[in-house]
Amino acid sequence: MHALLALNPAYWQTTTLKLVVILLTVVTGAFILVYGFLFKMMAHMQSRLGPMEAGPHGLLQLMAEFGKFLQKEDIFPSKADRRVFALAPFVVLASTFLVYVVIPAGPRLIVEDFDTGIFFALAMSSLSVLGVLMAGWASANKYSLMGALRAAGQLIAYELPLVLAIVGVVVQAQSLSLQTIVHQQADGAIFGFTGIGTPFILTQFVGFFIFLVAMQAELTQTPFDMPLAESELVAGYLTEYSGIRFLLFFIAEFATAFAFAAIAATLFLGGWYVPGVHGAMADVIGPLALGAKIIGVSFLIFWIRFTYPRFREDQLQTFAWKYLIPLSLINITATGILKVVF
Amino acid sequence: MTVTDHQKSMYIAGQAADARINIELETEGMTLNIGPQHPATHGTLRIVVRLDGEQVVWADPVCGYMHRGYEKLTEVRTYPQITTLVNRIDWLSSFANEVPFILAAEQLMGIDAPPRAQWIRTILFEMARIANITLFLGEMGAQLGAITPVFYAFRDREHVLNLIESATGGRFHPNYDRIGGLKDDLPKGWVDECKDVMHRVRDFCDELETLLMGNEIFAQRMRGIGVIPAQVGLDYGLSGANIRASGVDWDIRRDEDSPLAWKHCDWKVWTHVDGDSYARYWVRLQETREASKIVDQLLDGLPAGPIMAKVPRIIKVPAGEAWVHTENPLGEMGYYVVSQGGLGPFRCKIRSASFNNVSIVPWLLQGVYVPDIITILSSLYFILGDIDR
Amino acid sequence: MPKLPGLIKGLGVTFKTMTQKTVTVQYPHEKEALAPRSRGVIALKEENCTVCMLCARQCPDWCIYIEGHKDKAPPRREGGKPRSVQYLDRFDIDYALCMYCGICVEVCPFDALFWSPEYEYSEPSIADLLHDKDKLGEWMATVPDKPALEVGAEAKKGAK
Amino acid sequence: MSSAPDTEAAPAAESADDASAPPPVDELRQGIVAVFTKDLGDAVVETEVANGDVWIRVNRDAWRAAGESAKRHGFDYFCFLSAIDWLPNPDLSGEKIWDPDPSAGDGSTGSTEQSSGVAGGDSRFQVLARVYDVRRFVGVTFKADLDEAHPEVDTWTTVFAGADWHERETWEMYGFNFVGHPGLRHLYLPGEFEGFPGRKDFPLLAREVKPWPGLVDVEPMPGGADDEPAEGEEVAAE
Repeated sequence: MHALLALNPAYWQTTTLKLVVILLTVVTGAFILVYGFLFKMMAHMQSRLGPMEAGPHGLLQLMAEFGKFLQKEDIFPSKADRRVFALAPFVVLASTFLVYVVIPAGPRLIVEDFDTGIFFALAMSSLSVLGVLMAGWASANKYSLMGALRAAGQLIAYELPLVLAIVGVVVQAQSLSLQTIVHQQADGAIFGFTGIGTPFILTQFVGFFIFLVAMQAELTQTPFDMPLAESELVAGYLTEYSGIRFLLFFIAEFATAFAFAAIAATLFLGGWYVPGVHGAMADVIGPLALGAKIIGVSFLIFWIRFTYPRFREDQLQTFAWKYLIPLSLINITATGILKVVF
Repeated sequence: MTVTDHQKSMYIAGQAADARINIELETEGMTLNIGPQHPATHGTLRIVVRLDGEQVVWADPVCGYMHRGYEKLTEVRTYPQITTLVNRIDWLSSFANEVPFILAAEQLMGIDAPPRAQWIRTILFEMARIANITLFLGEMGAQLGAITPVFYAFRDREHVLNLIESATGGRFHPNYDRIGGLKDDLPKGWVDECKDVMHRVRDFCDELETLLMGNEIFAQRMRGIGVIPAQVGLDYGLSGANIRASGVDWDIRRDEDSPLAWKHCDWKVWTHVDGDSYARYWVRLQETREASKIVDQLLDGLPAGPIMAKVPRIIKVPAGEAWVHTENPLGEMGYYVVSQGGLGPFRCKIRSASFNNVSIVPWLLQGVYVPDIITILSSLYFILGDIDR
Repeated sequence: MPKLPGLIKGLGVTFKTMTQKTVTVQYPHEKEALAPRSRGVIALKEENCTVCMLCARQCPDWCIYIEGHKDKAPPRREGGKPRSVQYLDRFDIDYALCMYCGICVEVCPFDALFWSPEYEYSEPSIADLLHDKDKLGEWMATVPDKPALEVGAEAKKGAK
Repeated sequence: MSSAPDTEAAPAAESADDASAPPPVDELRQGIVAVFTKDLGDAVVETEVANGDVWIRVNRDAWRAAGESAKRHGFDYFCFLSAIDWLPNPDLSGEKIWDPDPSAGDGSTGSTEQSSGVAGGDSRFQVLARVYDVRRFVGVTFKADLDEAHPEVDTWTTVFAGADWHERETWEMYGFNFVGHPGLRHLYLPGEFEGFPGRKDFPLLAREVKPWPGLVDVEPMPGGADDEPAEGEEVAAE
């Protein structure tokens, strides 16, 4: 990026630049997901058109929603614990932003290339449980309390398969840093054919499946959306929120979806790597390739979200502990053995 | 440093507050109010539920939010006025409410509607059943979290409603039935249009079957939930698909010789053995298919002829008492009409299906999880107008 | 482990619907025509009305208000006595109360009331829902002529 | 209540009067009536089999016995339980329902003095219940007269669990006390509602508030002293 700009910005300039870029990606990411999938794709899957009035084909519908939420009154329930209630959305938002730090979009387009990149990302994403519990407990409402407890149980239960699914990839790439994982996938060869490198999905398809299912649960989306089960708990831990705080939760939810889709694309589909593109060009094509892969992965997530009914609480837990975790352990051992053999 | 009185009182107050919170959380169960405005209840039914953790200890439905006092109103109205009133009880299949009332009046007057009117009544009765149950089939998915089936249900139900409107004039409140026959005959081209709408209804049933019935999560959420043994169902007076799902092979259309035209076409009454929510859903799905087949057969054999029997302009029903019940989409609906020869009935007891179907809820909800409350309530499929009358 | 085919078939259904055409009618721009027989609004043909008050009395919702007066009218044959005819002063239907049951249209012995499938007459204030005589007269223009009946039907004499 | 042997006490003409040709003997339903008369003995006051239905009126204190015997004989489907108040309808001929030809009989809505319906009974309040046999597809309607001052009858909840709500509704609407009912509390009406709306003497307030638009009549001719009845003038009835 420095060569590109051919100037030598001071440290604080690069950080502000990175900050601005991250902010933009989060907002546009959330925008694409919400507009593309939640509005348009869901509508066409239900044989209807979705928003058409605001802007051409409803493009400005999100601006309208944005404005609506901003001008709505930010209500605090009387018996709510004011500070915790006010802080909860920011904790969830913080955990989302921190995940973006380690996602590489190009050879040099990365905020900070930690050696323990993927470990850091998952640790940050599990922060959101705190925010949800704070929200549920502080709003002094039976429904949100139950919603928060369910969310806590579910997120913790699905943290494990999420992590175990990644261990397979890490074993194969022999590194925790996302950049090296992408490089590993770039210059591997499948039986001599080096055309498309070796995206780990080919060898780690079990890991990919478990990661997708656990991701669906982390995002509390159907079939795992017990915490926000509208038909029972009205709106789970979000019941008492309105106005700007509800908007923050809403952006956080879809920004996390974008972040997880980006991690899945990086780990399993080769990240920003496009076969036959190296050096400076990769910095330009990289983000587009990553974007396309993210769209592909999130298409899968939202497709499942619009089709399936919801698991019940105990079925959800048994599914995690009895099926996903043993499966991921088997996957890890298999990768380990194969790694040693080849 | 001595502890000041203020600190001591603050400390005691803090302890008391903690103690209160502990008491509130641990021992005494949480009382949850589901409704009266709640997505899972079709209308304004409130259920007071006492929970222990996530399990229900005690449940008590509170109804009456929609009570319009129909039985009192029928005492001051004439028969045509009551026909408009009566199709607002179960507003999803409104034509099906008018038929038993008119049959009761005809039985008292000793008049029989001409065959063409009886056939068209049966056709519209079955179409009302389709309009009612397709909404249930789609909406059951929504109760379990699947958003998409509701839209398919409304999309395909729209055609049935348009047909009812083109024939009777009203989508939801047809007011088409008269003592002695029907108000008007069918418009031109209605029969062919009805044929391909029935075809579309069958496609909808297959689509729902693949989308929901085949879905393992749906089966896992529905099987074994809210099991009603046949004897308990009969005790509470459950009727319709709720009792057929528990194995009771009883359908008024087949087992009683009603003047309508069910006996002219062959169709099957579906029962299921389990008696759980899945069975109720399955039985209703098959019933919709059977209803579309019945309509097809009736359309083929529709006899020509007048639509209205010879009836005096001002109708005075002779004194007497009549009980007529038919197999409404929600269950058995009957009218006990007491007439004393006036323009309007002297007393009209309206026996609606959902009233009995919901009276089993306190028995059924004991020891059930919170999410299952919603599944069981929706699988019983009641309409609030039917309960509160 | 739930067996897969059921879940995958479900996905297939939603994907197929996504590719098909949607059914939305975008109301203000495109409008769907209602069936000719649907009961949208009641139209009054004033010259037929003889102020017999039958419709006002049979209406279950009590939402038809009629006032009329008797007056002398020129005799039919030139030599005859002047006829006393009833003139309509006020004929209001309060659509805020009306439940569109159609009893008034049916019970009118002089075919003065007709149904028209017009439905776009909502008002910002509920008071304007009380349509008076000339407003009901305007609706006469939107009354469709009687649709043909299905084959096999016997035309009822004078059916509305 | 003296059990008049099978003569119809009801003044209103019975639809299937036994005097003329005996109605086709419907053996299934006659059989049922025979079973109940044998089972309940003289508690059965009157029975009626007409156009495919069976009515049985029993003594007030044999009400629960009737329920139990019904359940024993296969009538295990509980259909409904309600009440009839035989007080004549408040006089509605004038303003509430308009009768085009008032000349027809005694006012437009039924006789002025109290009458009673099928299977007789002459007290004002009657409890009414119906049970059904889902195997033989036949139903029986039970009736019992209740004392007018404080109507009371045994509860059926021990026999049919479904009767719970029906009895609560009937208690709420008609003021019948069901002895032994687990919890007679309001089902439809708000807690502190007094009065029994189901009874015929409970006014229907909705119709008192608004004047009836049908009352208005056509104003007579201005200076109408000399309006001699030309042909076809007085067409509207007052």
